[in-house]
Amino acid sequence: MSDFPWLTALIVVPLVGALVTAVVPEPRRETALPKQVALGFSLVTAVLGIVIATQFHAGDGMQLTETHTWIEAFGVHYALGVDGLGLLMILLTVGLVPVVFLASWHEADGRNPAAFFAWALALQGFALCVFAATDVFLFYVVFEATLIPAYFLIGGFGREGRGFAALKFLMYQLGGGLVLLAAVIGLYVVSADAGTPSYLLSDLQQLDMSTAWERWLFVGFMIAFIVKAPLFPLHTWLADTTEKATPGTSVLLVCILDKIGTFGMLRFCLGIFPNASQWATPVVITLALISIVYGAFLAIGQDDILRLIGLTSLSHFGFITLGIFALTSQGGSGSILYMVNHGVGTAALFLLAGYLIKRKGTSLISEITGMEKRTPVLAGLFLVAGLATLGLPGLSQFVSEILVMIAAFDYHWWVGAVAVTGIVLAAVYVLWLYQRTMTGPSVPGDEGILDLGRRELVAVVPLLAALVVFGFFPQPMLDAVNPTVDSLLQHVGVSDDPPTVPAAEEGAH
Amino acid sequence: MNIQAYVVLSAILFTIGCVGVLTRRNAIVVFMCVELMLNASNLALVAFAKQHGNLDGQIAAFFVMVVAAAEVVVGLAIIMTIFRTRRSASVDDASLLKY
Amino acid sequence: MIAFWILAPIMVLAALGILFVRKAVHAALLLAVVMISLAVLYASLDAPFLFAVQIIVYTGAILMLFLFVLMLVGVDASDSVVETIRGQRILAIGAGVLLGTGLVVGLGQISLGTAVGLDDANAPGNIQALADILFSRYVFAFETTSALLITAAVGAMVLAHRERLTPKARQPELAAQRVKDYAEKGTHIGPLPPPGVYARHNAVDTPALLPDGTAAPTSVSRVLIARGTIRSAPATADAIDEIEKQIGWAPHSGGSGAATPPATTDEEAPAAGDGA
Amino acid sequence: MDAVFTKPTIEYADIWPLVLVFAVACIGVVIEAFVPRERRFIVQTVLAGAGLVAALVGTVVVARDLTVHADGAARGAIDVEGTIAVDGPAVFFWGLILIVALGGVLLFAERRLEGGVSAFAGQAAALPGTEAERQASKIGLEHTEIYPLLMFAVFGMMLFPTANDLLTLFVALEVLSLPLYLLCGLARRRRLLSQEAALKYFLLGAFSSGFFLYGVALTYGFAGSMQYADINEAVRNDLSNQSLLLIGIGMLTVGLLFKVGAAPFHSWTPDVYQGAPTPVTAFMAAGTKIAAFGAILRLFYVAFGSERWTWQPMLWVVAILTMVVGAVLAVVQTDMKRMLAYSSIAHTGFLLTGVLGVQQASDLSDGEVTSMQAVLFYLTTYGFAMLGAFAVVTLVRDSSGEATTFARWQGLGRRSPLVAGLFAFFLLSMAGIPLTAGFVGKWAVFTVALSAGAWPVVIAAILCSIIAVFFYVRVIVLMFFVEGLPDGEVASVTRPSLLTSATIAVGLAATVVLGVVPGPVLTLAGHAGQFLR
Repeated sequence: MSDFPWLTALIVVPLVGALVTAVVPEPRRETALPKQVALGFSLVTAVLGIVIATQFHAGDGMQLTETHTWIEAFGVHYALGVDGLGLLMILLTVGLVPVVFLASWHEADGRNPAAFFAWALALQGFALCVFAATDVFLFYVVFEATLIPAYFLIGGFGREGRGFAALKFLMYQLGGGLVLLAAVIGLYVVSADAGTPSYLLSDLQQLDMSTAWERWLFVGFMIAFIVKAPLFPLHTWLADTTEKATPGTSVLLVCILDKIGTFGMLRFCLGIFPNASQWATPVVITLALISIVYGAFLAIGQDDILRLIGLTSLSHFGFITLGIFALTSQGGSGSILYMVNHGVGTAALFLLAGYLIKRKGTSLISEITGMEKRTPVLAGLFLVAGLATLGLPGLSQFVSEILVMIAAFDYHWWVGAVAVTGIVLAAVYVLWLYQRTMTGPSVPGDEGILDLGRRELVAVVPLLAALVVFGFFPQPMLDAVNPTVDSLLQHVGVSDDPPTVPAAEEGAH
Repeated sequence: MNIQAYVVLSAILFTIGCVGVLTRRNAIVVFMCVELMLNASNLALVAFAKQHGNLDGQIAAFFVMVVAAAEVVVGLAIIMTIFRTRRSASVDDASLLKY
Repeated sequence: MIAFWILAPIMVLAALGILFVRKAVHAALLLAVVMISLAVLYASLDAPFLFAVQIIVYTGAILMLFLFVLMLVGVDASDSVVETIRGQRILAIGAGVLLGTGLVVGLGQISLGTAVGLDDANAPGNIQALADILFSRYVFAFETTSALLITAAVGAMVLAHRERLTPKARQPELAAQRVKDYAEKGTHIGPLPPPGVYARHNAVDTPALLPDGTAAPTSVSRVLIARGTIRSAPATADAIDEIEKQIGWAPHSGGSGAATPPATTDEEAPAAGDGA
Repeated sequence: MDAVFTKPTIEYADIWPLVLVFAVACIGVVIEAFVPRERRFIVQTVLAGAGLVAALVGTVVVARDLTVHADGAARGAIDVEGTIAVDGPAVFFWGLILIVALGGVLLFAERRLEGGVSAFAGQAAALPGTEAERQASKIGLEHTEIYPLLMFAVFGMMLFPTANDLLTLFVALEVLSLPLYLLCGLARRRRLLSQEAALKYFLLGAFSSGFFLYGVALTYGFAGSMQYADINEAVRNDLSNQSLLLIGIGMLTVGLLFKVGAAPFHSWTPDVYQGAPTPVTAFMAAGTKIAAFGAILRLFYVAFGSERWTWQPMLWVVAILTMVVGAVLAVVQTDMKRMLAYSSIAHTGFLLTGVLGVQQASDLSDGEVTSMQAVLFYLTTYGFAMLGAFAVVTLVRDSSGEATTFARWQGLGRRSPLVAGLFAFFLLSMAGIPLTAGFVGKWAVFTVALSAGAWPVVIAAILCSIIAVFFYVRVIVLMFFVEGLPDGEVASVTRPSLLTSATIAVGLAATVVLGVVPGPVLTLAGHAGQFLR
């Protein structure tokens, strides 16, 4: 069993699913058939993900590895493998896609639904490959390849003005991607200078490069990941995209695709350029702090629900990056956990907001009020998801937020202090949003609005359940993640002893 | 025998041809200026042949004449087609393709 | 070297002339001057074969082709001095001067040393030596030029040769057609009226007058109308005073009737042009 | 002294594909004279196609038989008294040009799109808009001379990267150019535009060959020989008269850069690409560039290899300028063919980036990509993508023929998802999105440039790629996300015959395969090795 290429299967199944969904013959295009096919494939993928999780042994480093030479001239391999970080991301991906499918069942009706589901499956396939890739070139290829399905999802489905939003999204992403390309090429040159060129992560980690090279390449990688994640100042595509795209697409983008950015920081920036990572810590942490506060303020000022949720993510990604570049084990584990929890929590928020918008026909907060009365279930779930987002104890986000905060205070007290304001602001935007939309007198004209249907409930309940479960039992995730973080930090050269290390770092001065 | 003088003369002729191509508007005159450039090159080739004492340059000049003959036929055929269509041989009148 | 110092200024002046003359045909003639001078220079550079080829092929064939085309296009064809791209001419001259200075300075400072001379290479005779190289080392390039010549021939055929798609109408068919036209459309069956009789120096450009005093447009050649060189009979009448003065007659007093012509061929000309 | 004429040795075993193409072209001319008109089309197409296939097979055979030289870096032989070098890269170029030419023949022979006639003028000598022209098209006249002309151009293209002395190079340049000048002027629709394109191409082409020739003269003056090997020798040893050499190199470069359409010698490209019949554009865009880059590589690597430090900075500037001009001007285009033309200019810049990445073999580590390999691979991907993209352009038509303005492409994705999808795919490949051939090509040329220390060029290239992505994506937006105008005002897709479909299919397959598994072709390009000196 262990020789079976599980990871390849995991990647291939959704891609095949995308093809099958796309070629459903014309007369049955508009029926539910393509959707059912797509959902079936996404469930199979989820099962595969669970199988992989059962085979995973925490602490054994890279597992289920597959390595084949792909392009010999470039030293490129088709190399896959999972560690704790990769596993969590994979599980997040396989879990969210069926949920999105269910929630978006009628989202694309009348606009070629088969295409929506096919592109989403393709996106999933590429994203899974990104999380499993252990070859930088392979990573780069699928990293860029995800943009095409994402572009068509944004541009093809959603609200007026989506074409421009899609273009903006793509230009930002490709711009970042091309900077990354330069860095990847530079990596090849360095690797070739040192002997035989190779792109395997394991080879690159051994690479001995000059400080100047390392820093330049680090900057190249980091810019791409900052665009992806997004962090201030390269975040401006985010709000436009989430506003114009369908909520389902936004979930795929913000909860899965953007994680590639922070995933990449952990895996590649820290993994290949340890010294440069330490060198850049002050700048990156500053950017993260700005993102946290700025994102929160922007969110408070929004009048569009989807824009608001999109901008909260800016703040959250600031937290994640802060955790990563604090370079402590709490920070690392916390941020990985944060990635998962943010994925689940924000997905729930997006989908619930989508339901709300569908019912009201508008996404403007100022035009929605008093929904509690008409749709109590929707309002209740929205509150839970919102509370998770602001980090209420007992819900999953709390655990990760605490870990990141510890790391931040360890790094320097003022970093922690600034980060705390982010949490306070989060409470403001979440609760104020709830207050404005849900409470208050119900408006005439809302009489016909029904509460959540069965399909809609089935889609979001697992997410909320996960929020609660992970809030109380984060241990399994921590177990999976800790060894990965430890080995990474060891590689970076921060022999981890949380209370003392940060003080010894140069960033503290 | 000062070969350099010949080379400088060829450079002057070449430059004049070049300026002619850029400034004249009549397609036929422009083409004549191109021929002037080719002739200037020929002069340089023949002069250098004498300098180096081998006949490669002269052969090259001969080839240039053959090539020029073929080119003139094609070029004038194209110019004639344009002229018959538009009754004008000015380069500027042919301006449907201006950006 | 004497030939060089005599010919070089002539060549440069002739070449410069190409830049400045307005008429294309003058440019062609100036180019001929340059080419023939070149031929002489070739002779002075120990290239007798090229001397002949330059005169026969370049001056004789290529330049004549230019002249043929100029004849077809119209010898009067001259350049407009209107600039379509503002400053292009200045820019071009500037670039040219820059290029020229660069070339002359660059090539002026090289030191070539004493020329080896072609006495050895030309020992078996210039033509024999050239043939030797041409048919040994450059034989493939030589064969390849045949591709050029074939291309040129095919290209000229494609662009210039028009095949007759319908059989050529002969005298009987033409006659039958005229009668048919007369029957169906009432087209005048006979020959066109001859031009007017107010002959002064070229009667064919003066239209005949119809009984009512108007000009008969069909009486002058279409070509002349198109060129706009026709003379209107009433206009000629206008000039009668002038003429009479010249030949010493008293001025004619009653010219006002002729001064208001019923119609002029100038007005008819466009209509005739359209009809054609 | 009586010189004894020695018969030249011509290695027909090596150059027979070249001779074959030439022979087929000549036979084509003879067919024009003797075969009845109604049968000419079929005879000419079959002859041209078969000739190209045979030459392709011959190229493979020749490639397998190349002698390996002692150091193993180069294979092949210098034939025909030193004027033709049949080595690894040369046969690679041959193969590539022949494949592109096959695609060209297929597109030339497409007769379904115009309702039973080809895309070329029925009678080129008939004036546009006259009775004669209408008559010619009514009885379905067509010029079958285009096939011999195409074959002559192919012959020139094959000879161009193979030429091993300046004289042969010059003749080859003219052989490949003259037929193309003619072909450009033969469009069936929009003939004024087409004739004008021919005139512009011709005048500027002749102008540039003037420069080229003066460069030949000066280089000859410097080295005293036309042979690359002798020039290299002279460049290495002779330190006097540097200015002669430099001016010579500069002039030669101008001529060659004109052929590849590099800035500032690019101004003909958009006009000619737009005005020429689209099948010709497709063939020319791919073929000329491949051949000219072959010649540039050989000239610079073999003849001027030792002068690397003087010409490399020049190419730096040209490469950057070309990329910027191509990318920036493409953004403001509103015509599909012009946009593709500017994109091809930008590609020229990327290719030049690869060219200037040349290094000594000793500077490279084991298995590192060489400049030659990168450029060869890029040319392969570029050729297929261009062929495919222009083939798709021929399909989108309205009542007046091909509809190339952007406005007419609006909403094409909804009406003909397959064709729009294909076009989008070719554009994505040109933009260099991963999993397409264009990406691997770009990767390769950037890598060699960076290895050679040309990081400013690489950074400029990356910035230009970002701009380039914008205009490609804009077309995709136009096709898929813009609501189409009413039916009468937009173009629709005409169903092509098997010929065009096959070309597009091959282009697509190559673009996909080279994007996903570029290994074999990269290895093949690497196997081609270095030029034989």
